[in-house]
Amino acid sequence: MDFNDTPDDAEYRAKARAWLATAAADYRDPPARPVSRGENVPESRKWQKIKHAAGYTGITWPKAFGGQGLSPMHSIIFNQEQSKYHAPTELFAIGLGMCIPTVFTHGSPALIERYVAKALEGEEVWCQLFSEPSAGSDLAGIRTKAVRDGDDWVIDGQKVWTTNAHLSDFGIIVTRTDPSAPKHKGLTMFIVDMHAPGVEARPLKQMSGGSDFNEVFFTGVRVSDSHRLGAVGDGWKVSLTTLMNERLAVGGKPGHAPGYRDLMALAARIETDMGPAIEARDVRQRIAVTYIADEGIRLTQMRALSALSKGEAPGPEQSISKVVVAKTMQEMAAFALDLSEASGFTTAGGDPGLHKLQGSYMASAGLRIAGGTDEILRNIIAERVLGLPGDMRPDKDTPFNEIRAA
Amino acid sequence: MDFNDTPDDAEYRAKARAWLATAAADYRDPPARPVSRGENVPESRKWQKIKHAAGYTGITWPKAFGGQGLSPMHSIIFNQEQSKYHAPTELFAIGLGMCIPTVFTHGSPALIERYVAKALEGEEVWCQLFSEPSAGSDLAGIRTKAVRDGDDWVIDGQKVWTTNAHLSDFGIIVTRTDPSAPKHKGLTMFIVDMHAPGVEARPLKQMSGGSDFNEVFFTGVRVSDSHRLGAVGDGWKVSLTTLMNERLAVGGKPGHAPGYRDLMALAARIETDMGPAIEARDVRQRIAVTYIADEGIRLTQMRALSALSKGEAPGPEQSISKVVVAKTMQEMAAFALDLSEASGFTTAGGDPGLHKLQGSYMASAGLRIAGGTDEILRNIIAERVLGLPGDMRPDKDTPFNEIRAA
Amino acid sequence: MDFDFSDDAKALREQARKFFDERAGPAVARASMNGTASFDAALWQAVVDLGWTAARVPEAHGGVGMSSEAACVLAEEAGRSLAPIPLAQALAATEALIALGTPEQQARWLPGIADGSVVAVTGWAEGGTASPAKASAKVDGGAINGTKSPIADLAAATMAIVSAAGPDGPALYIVDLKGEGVGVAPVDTLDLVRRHGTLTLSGAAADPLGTTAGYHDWLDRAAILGSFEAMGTATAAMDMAVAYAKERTAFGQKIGRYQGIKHKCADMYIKLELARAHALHAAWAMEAGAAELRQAASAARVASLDALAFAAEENVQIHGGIGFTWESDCQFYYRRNRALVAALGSRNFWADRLVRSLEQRNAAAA
Amino acid sequence: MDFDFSDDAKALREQARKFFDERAGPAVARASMNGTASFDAALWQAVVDLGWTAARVPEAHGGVGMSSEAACVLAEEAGRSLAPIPLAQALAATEALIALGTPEQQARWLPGIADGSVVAVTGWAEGGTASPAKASAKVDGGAINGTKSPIADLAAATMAIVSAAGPDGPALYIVDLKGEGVGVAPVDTLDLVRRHGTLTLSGAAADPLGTTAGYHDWLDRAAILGSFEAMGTATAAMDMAVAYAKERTAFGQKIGRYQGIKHKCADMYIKLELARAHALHAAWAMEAGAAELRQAASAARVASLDALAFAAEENVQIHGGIGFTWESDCQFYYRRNRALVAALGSRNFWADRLVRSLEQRNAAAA
Repeated sequence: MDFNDTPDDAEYRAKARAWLATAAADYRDPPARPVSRGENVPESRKWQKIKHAAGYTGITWPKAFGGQGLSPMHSIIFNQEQSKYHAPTELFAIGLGMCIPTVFTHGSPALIERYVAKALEGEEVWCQLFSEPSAGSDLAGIRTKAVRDGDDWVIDGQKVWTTNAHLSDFGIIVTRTDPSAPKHKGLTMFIVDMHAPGVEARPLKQMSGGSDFNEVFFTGVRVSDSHRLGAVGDGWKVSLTTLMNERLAVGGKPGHAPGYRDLMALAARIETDMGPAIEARDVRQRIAVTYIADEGIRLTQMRALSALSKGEAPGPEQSISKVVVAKTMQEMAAFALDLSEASGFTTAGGDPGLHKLQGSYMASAGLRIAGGTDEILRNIIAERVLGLPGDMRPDKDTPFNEIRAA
Repeated sequence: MDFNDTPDDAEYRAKARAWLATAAADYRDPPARPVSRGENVPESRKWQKIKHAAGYTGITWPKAFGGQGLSPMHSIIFNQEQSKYHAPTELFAIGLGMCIPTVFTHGSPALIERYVAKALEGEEVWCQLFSEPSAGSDLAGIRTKAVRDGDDWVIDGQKVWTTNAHLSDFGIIVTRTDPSAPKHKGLTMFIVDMHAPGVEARPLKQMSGGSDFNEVFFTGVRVSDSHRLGAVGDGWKVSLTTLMNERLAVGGKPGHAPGYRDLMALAARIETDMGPAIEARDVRQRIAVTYIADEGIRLTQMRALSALSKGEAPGPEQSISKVVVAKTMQEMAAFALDLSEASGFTTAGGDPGLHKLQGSYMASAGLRIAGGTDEILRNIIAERVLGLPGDMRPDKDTPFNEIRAA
Repeated sequence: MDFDFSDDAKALREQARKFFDERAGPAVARASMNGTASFDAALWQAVVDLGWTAARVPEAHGGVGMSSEAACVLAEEAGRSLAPIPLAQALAATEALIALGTPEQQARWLPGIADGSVVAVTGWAEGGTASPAKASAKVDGGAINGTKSPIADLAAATMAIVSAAGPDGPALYIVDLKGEGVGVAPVDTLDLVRRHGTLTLSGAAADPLGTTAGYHDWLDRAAILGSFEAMGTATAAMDMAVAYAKERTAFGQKIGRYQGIKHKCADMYIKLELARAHALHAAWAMEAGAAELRQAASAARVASLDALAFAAEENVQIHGGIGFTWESDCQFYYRRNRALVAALGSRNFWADRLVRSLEQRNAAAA
Repeated sequence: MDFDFSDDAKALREQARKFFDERAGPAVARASMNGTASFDAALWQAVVDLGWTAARVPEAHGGVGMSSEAACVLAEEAGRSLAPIPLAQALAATEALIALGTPEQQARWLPGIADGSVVAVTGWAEGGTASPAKASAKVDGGAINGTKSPIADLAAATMAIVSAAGPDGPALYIVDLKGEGVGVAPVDTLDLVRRHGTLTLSGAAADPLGTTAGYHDWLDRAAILGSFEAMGTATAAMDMAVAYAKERTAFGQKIGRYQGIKHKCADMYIKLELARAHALHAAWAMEAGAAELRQAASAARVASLDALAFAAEENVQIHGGIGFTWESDCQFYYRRNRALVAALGSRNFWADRLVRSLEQRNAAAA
């Protein structure tokens, strides 16, 4: 065992590090004040162009599509090095991570020609329009419909949980084109112009108070058939390309989320009726349990990197990541707030460590749902990793328009 | 609120108490040495006869069947008073609690005439032959078959988890009489003579080392059609009578099982590296959690008694009892054994409190299964109390002989 | 045996449930959250008019003179409905005055509580991490100095019963909030519906209400009322989750058909019924003045906090994405969970108190 | 980066798994339980012949000189197969001699361990409730007095490495069990397959093996081997549960289709993979002599005990009634769970040790 880079990886890392030292020099310090996503667009574009010129975009993409044709390990190494700076990278993450790979896997040559390079260069921002109010865990239950009209399709419906919809130029959207087919079979995917008439993005406020997502309403939005991705009725299969990429992206602990160190620091400051909190057995056990989850997931990711670094596929153990991270966050935060008595409840005042934990208590309730609920992820582990049978699916072969409404 | 008896109840209790003071005087002390179930048969018979003569048997049964025609509260009061002595009552519990009520509810006048009084007087011992190796949680999956042959039926198959089978004179048995009917519909119940040729009861050893149950094998056992309980094909409905009585019986904490007091006593004796175990926060929290479960179930039973005492039906909250008791026992025992380090593992030596907890760790694994698994009981609570829909049941209407074998 | 509320208390519970079903609930909580008022004054006036603040007040002081069971059922229904009114506070303050007040103190304050002219709150916390076993506020020559925070519903209150360091430990003191040396300011908390405040006392007049033993006795009584409130809130969260599980379809089935969801709902019910058994026991101990009061109150508090946390957290989970939106009512229960923990000291404080009372019982029996 | 076992270690793991699949497993464990021998001597001889007791022994002492990864994979496979042989004990003793032994001590004992003529065991417990941080056995002028119990596989052992009170705290001592002043007696435990014994030392010759710091270092190494063993046992319990869930039908479906069962299996896997990540990390720290050794070993131990307890308990539950019978193999995992807790100190001891090492790291960084 060896935690060091292979010689090849080390060389790539050294090169990237050297390049970033100059190119990302302006991003060495965090921004002086929080910057909204909207404000960040020009800066994000600028940084994407700089990286593109230097060959640090589309690292794993085929060269034919403007990529670098390198391995996932190279991409991870670059991201590790880039993350030491405060460069704005979020705006393009979904477009380049999920949407454009779907475009170049399933799109016509004309679509690839038109869209891929512009996205890679940071000219155009993309979003992913999949979830709907009645199609969450059961994504194939979507109702947004697209009806053929001459050379066009007309889209009506509503999408939800769409990141960056209000900042996007284009989106990939899954629609129902044949309501008389079984639910997985009547779907078709398109590229939609987010500036087209009839598209309206509204911010969606979360329980925690933030608005990281949008609802997007489609009313008579026309899309040319030339903007179809994959065959009519193949939308489910096409969307799996996108989701496979999402599952890789979602999972690790959110960068800003508190962990066992925060609990240790908090417990070290608290004096209970029975002495310092950090000395209490239940507190120490909670720290240990949290460490085991936090560090266990980090180490599990190292196992994946190790496989990638050897040119192998990561093992199925990656699938445990999000379900562990989300519930651990919620449990640790609840424990910390309990331990903090009154100060764990008031949000005014001066303990940033505690406010981070309060934020985590609110956010973790969402993290247990986003990108696959605890229950769906357990199903996936049991079925795909352990080979247990799937749930009963009475609606699998029923025409969608005969399935009783929710 | 008032924890005292109503005047009526108090009068009945006083009468029972006075009678027991004389009649049960021999049972004031526990037996000098442990008595096996088999050895106990004559003594059990004797005590049953004494009670019968005094009108303390069949307390809730209709007078027409030799009962006293009193309320469940009277029965509970008598049992509470009786339990202050060490009289042998176990042998007749299943027969009088479950089997005979099924006989007088569904049996012919001739069967009632033949069997009810003899059971009540302690002449004959009964057992209940329901579970099978492939019919546990899913009781309707039984395979023991009964085939009509002239005036008789011929029974072949295997039953399991039968209490007292080797001591019983008769049993009530559910059999499959029509394999071409859906699984709940092809069942029929009979009274079977446990001394008949072809009946063999073998003790079934449990993981914990004890043998509280039997396996019973039936090979060409003949039963007269006159010993049928209910109509042919009505065995499922008939068995519900018996099970309803079982659900009432199973549930509370086993009398001998350790509880929060045992954990407190143990923790008071243990000195950890960080001081007395009883002072540690995690130990105190575990005591509190165990108290809440133990006492919560006891108080929940008081709520039921209170309802009975007012002539009302107990509320649905009774359904939480077994699932709470069994898991609490396992968790507390595991915690106590961990706390005891090496001494929690060795079974030799002189700490009876610890041995009781070791026994509880082993037994609780069975208690989580017997009389309905944790999972089945949660289903029952969710479906019958909260009104959630039942699991998908693809086999419900399929002929039993077309259901794919397990 | 009659281990259940009296018919009077049950009738009051029915009346309260019916009233709050009509007049309170999540929509009213949301309106209160979105508004600027510190509570729903119209709703409060209606509650006063119904005589609920008078329920426990002895007839001699203008009240109805009901047993403490009345306070329990009102607390439960207020908790169920999320009613944005200072009822839970009024009940806790009333209990303190009845149990610990001199005839003069009772005569001064109880008639006002009964007729609504006095809005009473209670407060022990001092903003930090100390448990209810501690108080730093100091009383010297009848004048109190210190900061009590957060106090629920403080903004509208006219009197407060607060803890301060007495000669033998924390004890309760009555402060007339219209007097001198009293500062009241809002304080933000995780609960956006129930508004809290910080009470700054700079030499305000403090009228002692009982001893340290009395303070601890009041803590037990307040914990019992708090348990009923928490059970009410937990029941509402469970009902919301169960209703959604019956209505929402995924993969061709109502989600309530999946054991992953179904067993969660069963666990909510199990925790709630355990809490209910202890709360009923505690209600009996409070009314009967039984020796088990501390033990029963502590168990009820721990069990009800467990039931509420689980129901509030898993209600969001069962709702999925929609449950995490601002527009969903799930957040009210999730946030109120934190408020009810903070209201009287955390689970750990009460678990320890429970075990201590069991130890004392054992020692007394030995 | 290469966060995985070496090809050598992987090859050994494959070999061991294949061998134990053929020669060990629940049926062999059952035969051992039903027999009177203290372990399966033929199986043990085969293991010695395969060179596994020699794997870690340096070539100079007649061994193969493999890295500590070899000991990890052997411990895991022994745990998976329930093999009734003193392999885990031999591995722990070998690790102590390699890490702490003088050249003389190594030369005296390692060749015999390698060729099977020495059967070595380790033991710290003294039958009570103390953790591995304590030892009451006393050494005076090279003679040891005290009782060590339970010691796994003691009956067949020819040497024991035991803890006793040294000048700075507990330290390890080598005792030749064929010498004077040594009493060996069987002791019953919850594990009916792995036999344990009580070692009574009355002035037996005790050869000191390292210091108190060395003892704690060995505890970490033994805990790492124990974590691999526990993971192996937990994996076997999980595999058994998953196989049954795929095969057993109730209510017309394989029970593995019900989320109540399915999610339990997923949770077994989740706990096991968390344990595996920490165990791999600890294996690296052991081989690399990294500063993270204590932290990694403690985390691996706590995580693997959690994974084993859950898998062993819920394996019975998933099997239902049949799983609770004597004839079912479920009992082996349920009972072994208790043996592996007792082997090296409970979850709480190691959780505390983990946090202490994190605190020390923080203090060093500050």
